[in-house]
Parts: sequence; C-alpha cells; structure tokens
Amino acid sequence: MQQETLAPSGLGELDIDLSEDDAAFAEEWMTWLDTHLPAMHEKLADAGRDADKQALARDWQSQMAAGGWAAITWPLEFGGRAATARQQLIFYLTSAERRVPPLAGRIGINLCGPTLIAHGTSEQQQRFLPPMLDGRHVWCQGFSEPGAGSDLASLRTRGVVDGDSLVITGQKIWTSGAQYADWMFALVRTDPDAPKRRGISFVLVPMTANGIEVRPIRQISGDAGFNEVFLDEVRVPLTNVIGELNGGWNVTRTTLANERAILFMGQQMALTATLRKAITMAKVADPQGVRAADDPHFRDRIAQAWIDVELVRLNGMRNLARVLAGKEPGPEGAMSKLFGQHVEQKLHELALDLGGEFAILDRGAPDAPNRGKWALGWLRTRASTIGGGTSEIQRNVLAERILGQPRDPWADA
Amino acid sequence: MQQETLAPSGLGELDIDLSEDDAAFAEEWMTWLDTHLPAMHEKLADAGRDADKQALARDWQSQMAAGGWAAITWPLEFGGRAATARQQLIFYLTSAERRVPPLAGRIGINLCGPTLIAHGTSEQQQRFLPPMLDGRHVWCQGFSEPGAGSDLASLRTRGVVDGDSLVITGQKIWTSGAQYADWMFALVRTDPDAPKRRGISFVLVPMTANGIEVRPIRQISGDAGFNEVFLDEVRVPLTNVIGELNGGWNVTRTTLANERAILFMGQQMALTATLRKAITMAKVADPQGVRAADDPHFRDRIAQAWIDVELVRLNGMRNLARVLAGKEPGPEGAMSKLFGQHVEQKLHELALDLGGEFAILDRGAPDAPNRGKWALGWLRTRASTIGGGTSEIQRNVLAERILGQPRDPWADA
Amino acid sequence: MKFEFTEEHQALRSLIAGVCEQQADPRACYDGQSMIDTRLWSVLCSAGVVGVGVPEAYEGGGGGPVEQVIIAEELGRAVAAVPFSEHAAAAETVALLGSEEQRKRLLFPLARGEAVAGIVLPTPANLKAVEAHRDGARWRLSGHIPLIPNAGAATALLVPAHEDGQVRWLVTEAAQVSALPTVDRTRPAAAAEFGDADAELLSGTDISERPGELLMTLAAAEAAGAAASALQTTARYTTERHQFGLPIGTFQAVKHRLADMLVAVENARSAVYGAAWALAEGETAALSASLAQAVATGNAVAVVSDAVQLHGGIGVTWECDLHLYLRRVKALEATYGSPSTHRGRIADSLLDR
Amino acid sequence: MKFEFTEEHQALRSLIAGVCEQQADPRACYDGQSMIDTRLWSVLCSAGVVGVGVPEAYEGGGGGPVEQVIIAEELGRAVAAVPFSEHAAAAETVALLGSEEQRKRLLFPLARGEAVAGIVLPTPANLKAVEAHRDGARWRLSGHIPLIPNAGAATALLVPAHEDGQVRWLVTEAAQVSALPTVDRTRPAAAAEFGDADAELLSGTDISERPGELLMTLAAAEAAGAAASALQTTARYTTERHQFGLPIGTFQAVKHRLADMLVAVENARSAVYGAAWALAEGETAALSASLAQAVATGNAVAVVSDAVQLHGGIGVTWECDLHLYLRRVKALEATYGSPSTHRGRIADSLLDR
Repeated sequence: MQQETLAPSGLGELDIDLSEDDAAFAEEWMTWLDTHLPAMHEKLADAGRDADKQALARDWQSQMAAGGWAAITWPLEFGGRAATARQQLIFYLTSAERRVPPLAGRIGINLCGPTLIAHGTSEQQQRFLPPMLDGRHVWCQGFSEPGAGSDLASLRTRGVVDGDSLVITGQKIWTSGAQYADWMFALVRTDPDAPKRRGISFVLVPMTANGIEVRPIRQISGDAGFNEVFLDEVRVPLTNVIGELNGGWNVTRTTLANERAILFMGQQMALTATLRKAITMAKVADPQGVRAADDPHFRDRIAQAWIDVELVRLNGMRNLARVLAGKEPGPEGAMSKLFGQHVEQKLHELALDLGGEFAILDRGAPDAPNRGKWALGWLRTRASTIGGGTSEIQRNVLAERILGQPRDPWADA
Repeated sequence: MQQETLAPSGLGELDIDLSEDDAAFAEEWMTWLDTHLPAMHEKLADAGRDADKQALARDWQSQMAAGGWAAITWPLEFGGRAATARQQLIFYLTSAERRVPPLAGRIGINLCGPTLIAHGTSEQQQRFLPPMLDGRHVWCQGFSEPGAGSDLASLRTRGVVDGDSLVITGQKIWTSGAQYADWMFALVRTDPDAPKRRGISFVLVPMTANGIEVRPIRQISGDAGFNEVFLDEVRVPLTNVIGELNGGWNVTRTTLANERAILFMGQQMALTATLRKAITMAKVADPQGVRAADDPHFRDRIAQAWIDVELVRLNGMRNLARVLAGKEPGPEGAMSKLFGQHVEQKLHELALDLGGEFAILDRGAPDAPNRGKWALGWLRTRASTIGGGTSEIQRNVLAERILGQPRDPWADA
Repeated sequence: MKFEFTEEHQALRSLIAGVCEQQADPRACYDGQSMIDTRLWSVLCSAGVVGVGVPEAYEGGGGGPVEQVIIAEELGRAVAAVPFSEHAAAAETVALLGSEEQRKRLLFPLARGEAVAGIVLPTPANLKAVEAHRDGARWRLSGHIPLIPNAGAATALLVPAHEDGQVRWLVTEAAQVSALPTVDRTRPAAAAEFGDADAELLSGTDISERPGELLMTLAAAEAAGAAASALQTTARYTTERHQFGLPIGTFQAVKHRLADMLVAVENARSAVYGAAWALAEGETAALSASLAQAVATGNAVAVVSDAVQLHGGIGVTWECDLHLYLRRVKALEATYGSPSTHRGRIADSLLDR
Repeated sequence: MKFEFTEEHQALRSLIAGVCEQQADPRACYDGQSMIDTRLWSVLCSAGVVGVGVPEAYEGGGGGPVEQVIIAEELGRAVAAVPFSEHAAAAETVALLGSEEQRKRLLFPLARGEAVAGIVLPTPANLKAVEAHRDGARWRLSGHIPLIPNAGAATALLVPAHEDGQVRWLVTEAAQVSALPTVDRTRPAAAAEFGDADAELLSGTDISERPGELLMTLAAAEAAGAAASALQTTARYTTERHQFGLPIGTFQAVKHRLADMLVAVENARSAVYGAAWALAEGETAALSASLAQAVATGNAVAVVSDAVQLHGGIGVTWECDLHLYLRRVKALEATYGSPSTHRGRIADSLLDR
C-alpha cells in the first residue's frame, strides 16, 4: 500500500485527458530532454564551486532557450510557447521527475518577464526580454527593504528625477541572487509626498551601475543566498521605468495566480522526497540500536507528516482542477502557501528529531544523521514561514480576502 | 511513586512554619468544623432540589458567620478575622480537604464586601455588611452587558439622577445567582457624555425593586446558572452609590490579587481530583475490553495532563512563596488564569476522549463513561476560556502589563 | 478529471442545501423524544436522496461516493438529524453482496427510505459479540452489541458475523434495538439485543472493507460540513459583533484564528474529497478513508471549538446553535475511530511493511 | 519555605548575570575552533562558581541544587559555552560515591575547575558499550561511547560500568576523547575510545540516580534561561521595530504570541524550580526531573522558534544571536531524553503500577 501512496504524483495521478496538441507538446519535450539532459547532469555532478554551478546554470538556460523551453508561458513572439495550463502541468511534473536543473535566470523569467510583457513598451520588451530569456542577463528582485518587510508600501528607497534620468538612493534587502545578477527590477519611491502606495515606480537597474554595492547576508544555516543591495545615487534613464512613473504599485500586482496553482507540484514533490527519506531512515537503527519506527511518539508524527504532505497534494489537485476547468482559483489555493510553509517547517523538524540524541551532530561527525543534512534542512526551513510574506501576513490576507473581515485599521485603504 | 505525586497538596506540602497565632487559628478552625460540619454534610446529602440546596447554603453561612468564619479576610470590626496570608492558606487548604460547603453569599463576601470596606461610607458599611456576612442578603454581580463583554467600559445601562434617586434602565447578562439574590452590585453609566471609563457609577440595587426582571440563560450543558437581568426604570436612593457618582471605575479596581494567589489551591485540587479519576478509569476496560491505559496516544496525553496540573500547582506555589514573603505577585501569578483555564478545558476533553466510542453516551445510558459526568464536564468547561475575561483579553493583559507592549490603538488610555 | 465538481454536482449540493435550509430541524431531537428529523427524512426520501447510491435498477439514484459525500457534507452543515451515512453504507453492503433476489427485495425499501438501516461494523469486538446460526433457509443471530452509532431510528440492521471462518453479512429486522441517550442527540446511538433474531445471509462472500470505508468517508464529510458551517457563521458574527467600537473581526487575534480555521476546514474538505474519489475509482481506499477521518473529525472539533470561543458568552448558551455543532463533531470524532487511531493505521502501513 | 528565593539566591543570580554580560563570548566557539569559552570558564572558576555544589571541606561552595539551577539558568540566558551542568553532575557523583581519600584527591581540582569533567549516563546502551576490568588497585576501561554530550573539552570522565552485577562509577583521565562537530557549537559533544584506559573505581556502592537527575534538571534550567532571554530580547524588539507606522508589538498577533511565550517560559521555570527543590530535599526526584526536562526543553524550542518568527527576516541571519539560542535549545531537547521520552516515563509511573 505504501508504494502507491508515497509515489510522487505522476501524470497518471492527474487523470487528465491530453489533447493532440498537449500530447505533441509532451512528446517534443521528452525528446528534447533525452538529447540534452544527460550531458548536463554529468557536468553538474562534476561541478564543485558555487561559481561553476552558476556558469552551468546559465549554460543550461541558453540551451533551454534555444529549444524554446526557457519560458513556456511567454507568448510565441517573445520566444515562449504560450503554454496551456495542461502543458504547464506536464512541463512541471516531468521537470521534477527527470530532475531538470533550475535556470540561472528563473527569477527574471517568472517574475519580471510577465510584468514586462503586460506593462512594458515595445522598446522595453525588445531590449530586455531576449537576454532575459537566454541567460545573458540574470535578474534579481529589489522589493524588500530593512524598514519595509511585511509593509511593502512603506519603502523608502528614493528615486529623484533629474532630466531624463532617475537617481536612486537607498537600500534593498533579502535580494536573492544579487551577487550573480546583471539586472535588478526594483520598487522605488519617486513621489515622497503621495500616499504610501502611490508614488512608487517599478524600475530596472543594471547591477554594474556606479553606486551599487552588494553585501551577502549570512543565514543561520551558514548559507549566503541573500544579499543587501546598497544604492548610492545610482543613475538610470527614465526609459527604465516600467509603466507610469509613480504607477509601480499596479505594475507589481500582475497576478501570477494561475502559475502558482501549478507550481505546487514542485513543492509537493520536494516534501514527498524528504518524507520518504525520513521514513526510510526511521526504520534503520541508530548507533545505539534505537529505531525511531519503534517509538509511538515518532510513529504518530510520521503519520501526521504523511497526512500533511497528502493534504498539500490534495489541496493542489483541487485547485488545479478548478484552474484547468477555467475557473478562478479557490480558497484552497489561497491557503496553500500558509499551510505549505508550515508543513515544510514541521517536516524538517521531524526529520531532525528522528535522529534522537544523535540529532545534535553536524556535518563531519561520523554518526551525524543523514550526514548532517537534516540539521542543515532544519536550520534553512526556519525561514519558511518568514520569506515571501510572513505567516502573519498570510493569515491577515486569508481572513480579509476569503472570510471578509475588516482590514487592519492601520493598513492603507 | 504515584501516591506521593498525585496526593492533594496538604499542609505538609507547603513546608511553612506556623507561628503561634497561626497554629491557634488552625486549631480553632478544626475544632469548629468538627462540631458543625458533619450535620451539614448529612443535610446536604439528603437535599434534592436546587432550592433546598440554596436554603442549606444560607443556613451554613449563618453558622459560619456566627463562628467568625464567613469572611476571614474582613477586618475584625466587620465580623472578620483580618486573616494573614498564611491563615488564609490554612483555611482554603483545609476547606478543600474537608469538603466545607460553599457559602450562599460568597460573591458578595469576596467581591462586594472588600469594595464596601475600601470605598463605602460608614453608614453604607453598617447597613450592608452585617446581612451580607450572615447570609440574610445574598448578592449578585451586575457588570457584563450584551454589548460590553471584553470591553466593559462600553456599558450602556443608564442611571439618571432624579432628585435624591437614581433611575436605572438597561440590561445585565451572565449574572450568576441572580435568581436567588437579594441585592446586586452593578456598574451603571451615570454620565453619558463623559469618556468611556468616566461617567460610570458603582450602585447597589435591591433585586426586589420594581422594574427588575430576571431571566435564566440556559448554557450548552443544559445548566442555567447564569441570568439576564432587565432593569426598567428601577429607582434606588443616591445613598446606594458607592464612592463618587461617576467614580465607579476606580471603585471596581479594588484589587484582589493577594486573595487570588491563594485561591489557586482550590483550582489545583479540583484539577487533581478530575485527573485522578480519569487515570483510575483509564485503567479499567470499557464494555468492549479496551483499556485507554494501553493506548500510546492516551498515555502521552495523560502524562501531559499530569504535567499541566503539576504546573498549575508549581506556579501557584511560586506565587504563594512571594506573597507569603510580602512581595508583589510575580508574572507566574498573572499567567495562572490564562494557563489554568486552558488546562481545565484540556483535562475535561481528555476525560471525555478516554471513553473512546462510548464517549458519545450521555446520562442514562448504562455504558456512559462516569455516568455521563465527563460529557457534562466537557460541555461546562467550554466556557472556561470565556468567562471572567476571555483568553484573548488575558493575552493582551500579559503582553501589555508584563512584557511592556503598546496598548491596542482602540483601547482607552 | 479528479476533484472536478461538475454542474450536476453543484446542483445536487444546492438542492440539499435548500432542502436543509427549509426543512431541517435538529432541535426536534433535543426538545422532543424524536430519534430522527422525520420531516427532513421524508423530504429526502421523496427527492430520491436517501437512495442516491443504490443502482438505478432498484429505484436508486445510481450515484457514487462523490455524490454521497456532497450530500453528507451538506447534511453536516445543517447538523441534520437523519442517519444518511449509515443508511447509505448499509444499502451499499446489500448492493455489493446481495443476490439478485435479495437486492430486489431489500433495496427498494432502502432506496425509498421506507426502511431505515443501521450498520454494525466488523470490528473484532463486534464480531466477537454476535453469533449466527443457520435455521433452514434463514439464519438466527444471538448476542448483544452495546453501541451502534446513529441507529436509534433503525428498523433494519446490517450485521457482520463469522461463518465458516469467513466474515459474512446478515440483514435482520428482528433485533431488539433500544435507543441510547447521546451527547449529540441528532445522532442517537442504539444497543441491539439479538435474542435468536431472525436474519438472512447476504449471498456474496467477497468480503470487502468498502462499507466501512464508505461510512468513514461520509461521517468525515458530515464533520467537514459542520466545520465549514461553523466557520461561516463565525466569520459573519465577527463582522457584526462590535467591541471597543470596532467589529471584532478587525482584531488580529480574531482574524488569525479565523484564518487557521479556514485552513482546517479546507484541509478537511480536501481529505474527504480525496477519499470520495479514491472510492469512486474502486481503489483500495483504506488509507484515504483513514486520512479523511483523521483530518476531518479532528479539525472539525478544533474549528467548532474555536467558533465557540470567538462567539464569547453567547457561544456557550443553549439558545445558540453552535453547541449542536460542537456535540455533533465531537461525536463524529469518537465514533468511527479517533484521529489518533487512524494515524496509527497510517503509521502501520508506512512503517511496518 | 519551598520556592522562596532568598536574598543570597538573588545575589548569586545577579553575580552570574553580570559575569556573563561582561565575559561570555559564545561566538568564540563558532568562529574559532575553541571547545569552551575559556575566559568565561576561568572567571567562573575564580568566582568559585564551578564548584558551587562541592562540599566546603573540599574548597567547594557547599551549595545545592537550588544554587546550581540558578547558575545554569543564568548561563543558559547567555548561551554560555561552558560545561557547567555536566561538570557539576560529575563532581556530585564523586562527592556522593567517592571515599574520603578519593574526594580529597579528586574534588579539589574539580572545585577549582582545573579539571573539566564529562559524564556518561548509565543508560542501557552506555552500560553495554563499556567494560571495566580490575588491574591491581586500579581499573581498566575498554569500549567505545559514540556520543557524550558537552564533553568536547573534558579532561576527566565519570563512567558507569557493570561490576559484579551492580552499576558502579569510575573516573578516568586516560580515555581518548575526540570532540565532534555539533549543531550547537557551544555544547560540543565528544566520542570516547577506552583502549584499556586507566581508571579508578569510586568506592560507594549505594548507586543513586541522582547524578542523572541533577544533570537533567540543570540542562532543563539552561533551556529555561535561554527561553527567558529570547523572550526578553523579542519583547524589546517588538516595541522598537515598526511596520505600518506602529511598533509591531501593537498588533494582537504579535502580542498574543508573546503572551503564549511568557506562559511557556514561566512554566519552564516553575518545572525547573520544582525539580531543584525536590533534589534539595533529598526526595526521589525522578518524576520531577522528567517534568523539568519535558516542559523546559520542549517549551524552550517553541519559545525560541517563536522569537525567530517575530524577528522576521533579521531573525534568520547569522549575525543575529537568536540562532545560537535556537541551536542550543534544540540540542538540549535532544540530549537527555526528548520531551516525549520523559512523558513516557511519567506515563509508566502513573499507569503501570
């Protein structure tokens, strides 16, 4: 019974009918992967340093772009495939199943690209999209600031118009990948006198400009995936503003709801993989002969973890069924992020706890459970309920938008 | 080991030195109980209807008052004993141990009496305290209103001065014992134009006055211990106002902190008794041969319940040690109410759950666990986290007073 | 595809919701001595709802677990006092294991709701408590079952018994069924005394766990519906009730509790729908049914308890309907295996192969 | 009376707090390769803190569990990287079971902190892993212990072993102690290889669980202190950090989490003090020590996790000290029996007599 229930959700699990177009899409994608993927897996296995991996990720992106696979949701005219929801689903499922490496420039492609396509001028699209697509330009996102975490609208990085330029001064934080990025899309306050959400512009900033300094932020796990970006009188042309000057708030709201509905598959597969590994290890005795699988406390938590991961999957399937049927995403979609981030955090805490007294051992100790990876995963996922909107903000959103409760008195109307 | 740890906290547990006065106090109290208690226990065992019990509770109070035991914290001049903290402790412990029946007028003695003693005029004290003490006058408390639960200061029952009278119109709710009470001490808005907490008066209202109607509120357990009290142009003399007219908010704040520090003993004993009974029953097989004590889930919850009850005891002991040493109650006292009400609720849920599938049976079913008393207790304790200040209000108080957080923006300064 | 509710499904949901809104009167079982909401039951019978899972050939609706789950969820929303879930599981047993002759004879009254069926699940304790003896072409049952959930109004019982080393199912109308007082009076339990009660044996020997799995899923759906309704009521109350000059839904403590309740409700529904589709596709649904039970009943108790808390004093009065929900979800949690019991089964399957 | 902290107790608490504030540098164990905060250890030695539990006759402080708990709690507040708890439990073992000669010889360096002691608890696994053989007047130990908590800097080990059907305690300075990398680097663990290591047998045969109970209580006190400190830091942060124009401590979601953290911290402290007084009065303290462990370490993990959450992004940076606390309390939770293990012991004692 376990084998069925713990198997990663394959296509069969979805029980969807594939049209001829979809079947052809799937066929082309599989064939392309057969040709290109094995060599890349080999190269990645040999890569050592982070910089090497970064170079390979760019290389992979250029191959994917050449095949037309780098941005399948983009329109055809910009090198995408205008993929249907079913095709996106096929793409994500098989990407996970076949361990397709991530793209160096996925932040640009997933977040900045759709914004440019929706709000950019034709010139801006021509100029920025091609190098974004093929990995020549890797992008990072400059939204968060030290004083504006949950309260994004209170950002203070200033942009002053000076002739046909914008002169930007301020500080961004939690900027993932800024150390490798060529460009940053940023929110900048261009009218200090307007109410909070007005007076913000969406601006594209070259990371090579004078006045930019990137400082890595070391996380509690010891990783340094995030950065602070300091901007000191950084000058960019006004043609780098997307949408209206002072109209950036609307630009950022370009919704990615449909895309998110499908991305859950990746999340669920990662959770399933962690759970499966944890279960396997729970059945093995530790150096003192203790098996977590014999402990009623752990049995109960493992069952609950399986339940939680199943719920992430079932919620995703419900939402997906709606999206594929052309309906609006339902409440089960809106709550997925809140629930999913808690599940991720809890699951990693369980994996660590299963080690019993040996859980305290870190990488390098011969008896460290999972060679110290559980400890690392536990530390990393302490940020799950903070990054990308704290759980507190998620709860507010759910109560206000889904359950119709009044807004906080201090929030903007 | 269990016997020691589950034993009710006796005097030995406290490990306190008794002064000569304290020892004499204890001796006198025990002797008095030996004389009076057995007869009362017999009468109570025979009493059937609620009204009979009420009459007996008044009878008992008059006996206690005659012996000087009805209000031991009151000053000597009003028939009390000005009992020290140690003496109160001895009194409460032995009362619980010897199952001393509650007084009919305990609400008046514990809440209204100290307020009259602190804020009343000599005439008021002379008039109201003696019958309050001996049970001739039983009191109820008229604070809560339908629109003013957590937000007591927003009460709307109006009192209009008319010559030397106050004419009161409005509605009180959750008035415990109003159906038996002779008098009510109530908060009434006497200046509608003043800010919320100003303009409130503390007024004594005879329940026999014209214009008063009492309607019982049936609770989810089926009990009707609470009432609504409707006041329609009820006329009382201005001499029934305690403290200044419009100065009632301060009058109500007469603190009972020291008394509370000792009252925890009663709470902890009730919890211990419930837990002990639950443990005993967990070891007995149900009609299908199932023993909860063999279920790892229940074993864990029973251990946690023991831990919770121990923590109520230990928190109380810490606080008591401070009070007996003449210090201010500490944070462990302030949090006792919040924690204690959750423990009570959880413990009763556990007791119910231990019945397994038979837990659904109510009084009258032959296999109902604990003859349906667990079900009744479970229903009754759903109100534990609501009555006397919701858990939400308790948390606000802790965060603001103990941890120095800012007040809610909408709360009065 | 899976999890896609068709327009027919939505129409069925609306139908049940409408019927419940106009006809359901769970208080009838509290105020009077009634064991069932008679008026609602007869409306459901007329509408063909009671036999929705019975094949069309026997005057049933020809529906499956998905339709039944929608009905159970909506009945749960209304704390409806009708034994739909048990009746449906009993009818399913007859449809699965009865001979053609038995189906014809037994299913019509079940589909029409003229007979109200209760079901005894084949737990070790129940199998030990009842014995079946052949008596010519008929059978006789002896023994005593102390607790049959929601069988207070049952006129027929589906009873499992050991026969020749196998578990077989029998139908009897001759047991002495005595209703028992229950905390949730809308699901009155019964004890049954089988004093050599006349019974007939269902011919099928292909013993399936399906009746139990279906019943667990439907009971879980009742719980999910009750939780969803309590959340809806509460979310409305918190926008209406004012304290400190603001609707209490303005306060984050209230908002965040509501958000957690929403997560619990949607998880309960997802778990129930997952089990419904697993049953509909004829897969082994043991784990899915345990998942539905573990999540839906446990979450429902948490959600309704929170609903009571957010209502404050009014939430603990007899007059407020919330206690009907509280009693119902607590009863559902205890009835067909507690959440921890179901987690135990899941753990066995994950860890003990 | 019980639970009454005297002025001397308060002075001791202030002393340790002051020393830690000025001298403690837990980061030293993260940045360098140090296994102990050397400076802090030597200050604690000079102040007589390290030997507070050793009888005055051997240059100790003559204190008991209450004093030791106060010290451990304050050291926990500072995530101090010193093996006070293990050292104290080891010294206690010698004081309890050593002959007069052994006490004289062994306790002085322990009281002065010149020797740093680790302790192996008499768990079934540990007793199985080590064997003791007589070698003239001395003894030899053989075997391998894969994990000794907080023994990275130990120069002497207290080791239990079976001898003649009894558990006896031995002291050795000859084991090969190798420090192990740990998630919480302020409590570095060690493995020990006993290759016929020279040892001596403590003469007392009156085997007592007291060393383990004391150690569990002190480790629980460290956790309670760490939690209290994280709460204090957070309550300050939430009055300073502004979002939406207000200190975030204004928001009920933040406030109520802080209130729950306060309850958790005070419960942890109550549980620890309860165990301290139980040990001080010489009662059997097994249940009290289990209570302290179950409550203090579990609550501390919850409190520090909440502290991280309330700090938002800054809380998950290396630069912010909170992760030192997070690692510490997680390590303490795993080290001397998890909360569920201790609840299991409590359940055994309540249910299996």
